[in-house]
Amino acid sequence: MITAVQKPFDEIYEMIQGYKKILVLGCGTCVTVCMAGGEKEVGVLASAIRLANGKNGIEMDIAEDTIERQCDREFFDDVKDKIEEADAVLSLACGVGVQFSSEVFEGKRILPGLNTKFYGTTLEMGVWSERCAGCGDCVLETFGGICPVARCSKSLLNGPCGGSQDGKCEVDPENIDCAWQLIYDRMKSLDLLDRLEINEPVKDWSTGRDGGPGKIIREDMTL
Amino acid sequence: MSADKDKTGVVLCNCGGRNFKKEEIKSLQTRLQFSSGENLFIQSDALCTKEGAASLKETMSKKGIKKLVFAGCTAKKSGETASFIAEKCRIAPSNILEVTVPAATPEGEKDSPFGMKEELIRSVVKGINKHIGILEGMETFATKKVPLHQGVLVVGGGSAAQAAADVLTGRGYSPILLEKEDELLSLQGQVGSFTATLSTGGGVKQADCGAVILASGFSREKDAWTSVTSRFASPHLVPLSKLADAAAELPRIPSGRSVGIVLDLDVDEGKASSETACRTALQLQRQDGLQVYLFCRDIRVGSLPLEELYDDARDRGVVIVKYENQIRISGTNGTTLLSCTDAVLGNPIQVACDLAGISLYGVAAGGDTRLSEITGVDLDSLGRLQGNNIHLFATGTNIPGIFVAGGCRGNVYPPEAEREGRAAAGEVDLLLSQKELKVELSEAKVDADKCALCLTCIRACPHNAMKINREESVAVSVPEVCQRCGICAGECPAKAITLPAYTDDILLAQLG
Amino acid sequence: MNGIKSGSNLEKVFAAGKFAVTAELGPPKCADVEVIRKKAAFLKGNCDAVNITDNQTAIVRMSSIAAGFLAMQEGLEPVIQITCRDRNRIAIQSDILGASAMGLKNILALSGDHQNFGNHVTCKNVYDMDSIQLLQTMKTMRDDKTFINGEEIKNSKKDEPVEPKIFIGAAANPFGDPFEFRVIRLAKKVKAGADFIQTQCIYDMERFEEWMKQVRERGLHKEVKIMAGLTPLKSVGMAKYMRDSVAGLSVPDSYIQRLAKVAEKDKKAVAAEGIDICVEQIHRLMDIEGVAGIHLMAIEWEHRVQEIMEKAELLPRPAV
Amino acid sequence: MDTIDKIAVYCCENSGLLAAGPVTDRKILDSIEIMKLPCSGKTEMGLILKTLEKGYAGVMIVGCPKDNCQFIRGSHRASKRVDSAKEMLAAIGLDPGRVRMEFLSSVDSHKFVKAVTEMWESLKIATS
Repeated sequence: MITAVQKPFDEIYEMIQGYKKILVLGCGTCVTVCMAGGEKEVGVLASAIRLANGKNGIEMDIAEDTIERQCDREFFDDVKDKIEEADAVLSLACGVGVQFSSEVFEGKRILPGLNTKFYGTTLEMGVWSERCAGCGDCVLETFGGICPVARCSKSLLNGPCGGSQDGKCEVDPENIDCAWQLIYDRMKSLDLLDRLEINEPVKDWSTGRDGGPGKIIREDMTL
Repeated sequence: MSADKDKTGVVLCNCGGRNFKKEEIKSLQTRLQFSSGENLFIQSDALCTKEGAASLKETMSKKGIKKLVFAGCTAKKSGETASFIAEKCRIAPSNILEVTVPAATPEGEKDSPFGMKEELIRSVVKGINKHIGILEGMETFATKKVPLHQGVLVVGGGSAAQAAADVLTGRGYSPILLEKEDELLSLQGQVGSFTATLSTGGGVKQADCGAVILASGFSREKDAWTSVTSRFASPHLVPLSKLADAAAELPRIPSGRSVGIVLDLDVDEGKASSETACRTALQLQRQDGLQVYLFCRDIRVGSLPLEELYDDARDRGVVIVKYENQIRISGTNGTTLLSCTDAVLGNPIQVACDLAGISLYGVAAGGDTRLSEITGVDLDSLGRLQGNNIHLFATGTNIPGIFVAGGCRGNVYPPEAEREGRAAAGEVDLLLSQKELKVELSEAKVDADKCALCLTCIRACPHNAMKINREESVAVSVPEVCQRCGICAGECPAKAITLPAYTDDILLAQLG
Repeated sequence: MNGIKSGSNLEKVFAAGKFAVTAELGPPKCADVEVIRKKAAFLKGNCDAVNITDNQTAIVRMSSIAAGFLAMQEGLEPVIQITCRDRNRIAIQSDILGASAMGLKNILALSGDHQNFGNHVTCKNVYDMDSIQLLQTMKTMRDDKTFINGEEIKNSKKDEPVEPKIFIGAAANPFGDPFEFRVIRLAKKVKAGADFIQTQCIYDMERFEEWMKQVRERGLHKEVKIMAGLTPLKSVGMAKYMRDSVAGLSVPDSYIQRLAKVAEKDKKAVAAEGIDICVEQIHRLMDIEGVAGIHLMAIEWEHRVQEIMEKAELLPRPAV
Repeated sequence: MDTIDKIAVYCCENSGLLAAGPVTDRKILDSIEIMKLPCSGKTEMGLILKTLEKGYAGVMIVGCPKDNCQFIRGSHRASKRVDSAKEMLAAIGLDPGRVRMEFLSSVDSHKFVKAVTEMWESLKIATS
């Protein structure tokens, strides 16, 4: 899923100044799962804004709602009126949702309440970890199912740098596992170590972000 | 979830006219607030009697009352009369709320024991009105009956397991005793209807049961020993269980040999350790030329045979050292040095031994993670089954229908382990002899439209009550497992979960 | 391995079968040529080539190619370090052509320290390729006269194109984890085109010898010139820092005790003791089969290099 | 925003509510609004903030002692929610002391009174 974290309250609060009617709009999919922008967070943030307004003597009308996904047009139908009534929408969706909201409601100010982080997994309750960099040319077969592009701090494709120590990455030994230690251990357990002796050529990055903004067109699926 | 239209009533227990005076009742009556329907005000005598309850039941059905505020009576323990009324009048327990009316008159004025001052009346009215509000916002709960399978699975081959099985057999159950060479592979279902997958001598099979007793003994020996050897470099250490054999191998020298026994290395141990230590010490001390030093933070001899054993050991010359905090163990080629601070005298003590035996029960080490993962039963900080929580003692667990006894929960003293086995069997009997569980359908409810199946509730529930409904792709709470704590509702990031008796609407309405 | 690839002094020292010595020169954090001149003066004549670091520890300094060119003017032979952190394959290949055109003959490929350690932690890193791919790139440019995309190196006129003639270096860390991968990684670097290897600084001689044993088992010492990295210990504090705070470095307690013992008597004598340790290490390294030279990383201690080399009896440097 | 000169005390019915039961001090009772929760783990940050929005002077959550929660980890969860609420209040520029967590057993009536008294004192200092 796409993971995100809420922006600091100060930043959000500054962003919404000057508007009289704000809709805090949550997203019910990825950012609900990673506890950043679901209905609960919408309620908390709306309350916090109201409390701040009370303290600062600011008049502002705060509405709340959450839709299934902010990355699909159809889900906006239920909140169309609310969005149109609002001066600005504080979207608690990932960057995709915020932009797509802007596209659906041209001329409406859509403000981001979250910082979108990465494609990741829930390791345990409250802990999320990056797994994929969306490079557009999956190399997991080569590396025993562990992606060096996403999980090595330097995206090295030919083995660990000198900063791998006790299975940890020197960039942040507390929190980052050395991807190459993981790859080595996995390939060893799969009895595939000889595969790691092959020199990987330079990667074609054009399939991902470096090839320009991505677009997929499935001719067989287009109407 | 919107509240239904069932009427809410108020009943004052007047205990044969002793609680309220006429004018007080009148005063109360006029001040009660009902948002809809006719004002319902019922007073009744002696509600904790069968007759009182029966008459209340009749009035309620006549007036169509399904939810009740009960006020009065400080005579009984809080909630006792309410649950009696709930049972007799067939009200779901969540649908009856109690308001205590404290004694208003100072003690000594016996003639008017409950004469109420205006201030008190106000507070009682406020309490009753608040509870009317809560009940009017609450749905009326139905109940369902869940049959309890009469099978019992007892995991373990030791004395605790055997004791449990014996008790169960004696009470007419046919427990499945899963002994050492057998294995519990998985446990599905919930209290009343577990399905266990077992690997036995006869292959893999499935067994249904209504309850489970985990009495699998002490499983951390290997981990504990690894922990000891990784911490202390001395070559002359053995687990306490192997000390006698190892001491016998020591070549005798004229100046004599000394042997150390260490208890309570990380945590204080129980009677089983005391017994083993004293017995081993006594045995070794009797051997020619062996001097035994027994190190412990505290020795537990709270039973006559243990007391005698301890006295015997001391009489024979075993030196017992009570130490404070941590004991340090270091070693050279020839000896093991045991150093500590004497708990009584406060001075440092150092004893050089030829050999030392470490009791592994007091060593913090990896626990029975496999059984914990299969059953969902929490481990405590030492890796023992059963979380470290007073509400679970002695034999309960965080999973309804699963009980623990003996070594796996840390008690390895045979007489006590057996006692726990019997107690766990008693708990199982108490549960299963009901034949069916009456379950109020007030469990946590999941709004399927909102649920993102993020699994937060499943991870957060302490009782494993939340499951995945795979057909509908939604989380769901199992009513007979759900303890109505609302932790899931507190955690759900989609606000898809509500605890029907405590919805946000109900809570916020009380705030005014 | 018979034909000369770059004609660099370092290459020739190896070709002559001599025990090679390289030192290190960190470019200044400013545009002052004098800094380079001063450091160069200390190193001149005391080693066969000098590494010019490339924004080491991700701290902005004068570019390694520019500093290397200046050092060359002072009479040193530079080994230009290029990291993969700051440049993509276009910039790197362009720099290789440029460096070669300026007469710089040795280039050493590195992954590069992560920017997290430096003074621009908020920057975006590149890592378009890794150090092994960079080695391959250099080898392809030199030996096949093609760029990494397969295109030939061409001269726009009808003249014969001039490919970069470089002696290709790589780094190796015998102390990183996973230890078993370290030799695999060396083998990959050799396969990719490394002509010589400089290792991370060595204090744990036993572990280094173990690594060298693995290197010899694969016959890698015959395919590549391995230079053992050394950093003299200046003080007890530095030794402890290296032991405790630098990932992958284990400084034996015996060294720290030796320095501490001297420090008790005379603080000023600690440096000399550090140099003695370093010299002992050099002698021990020279006895290890497959060690073809040393790489002396005397951090901000360029002025003591001559003393170390004298004590190690490695002067004068061979004229080849 | 209307202000209510009361602390809303959300009580776990297994501990806090029983601790509050025998309290007869009218001054204390009139200064709080006792709310029953099945477990302090039911506490949501949203509920805490909404309570403050209603104008309450403060919110107190009373749960079982941390390691002896009736529902195993309810008190732990509640204490995290309370910490988050405090952080949020600080970010807003409000007194984080307006939210407080207490871990009480069912017999801790005197501690209940003490906690309420202390909270009022700290609220008064913060606003003075």
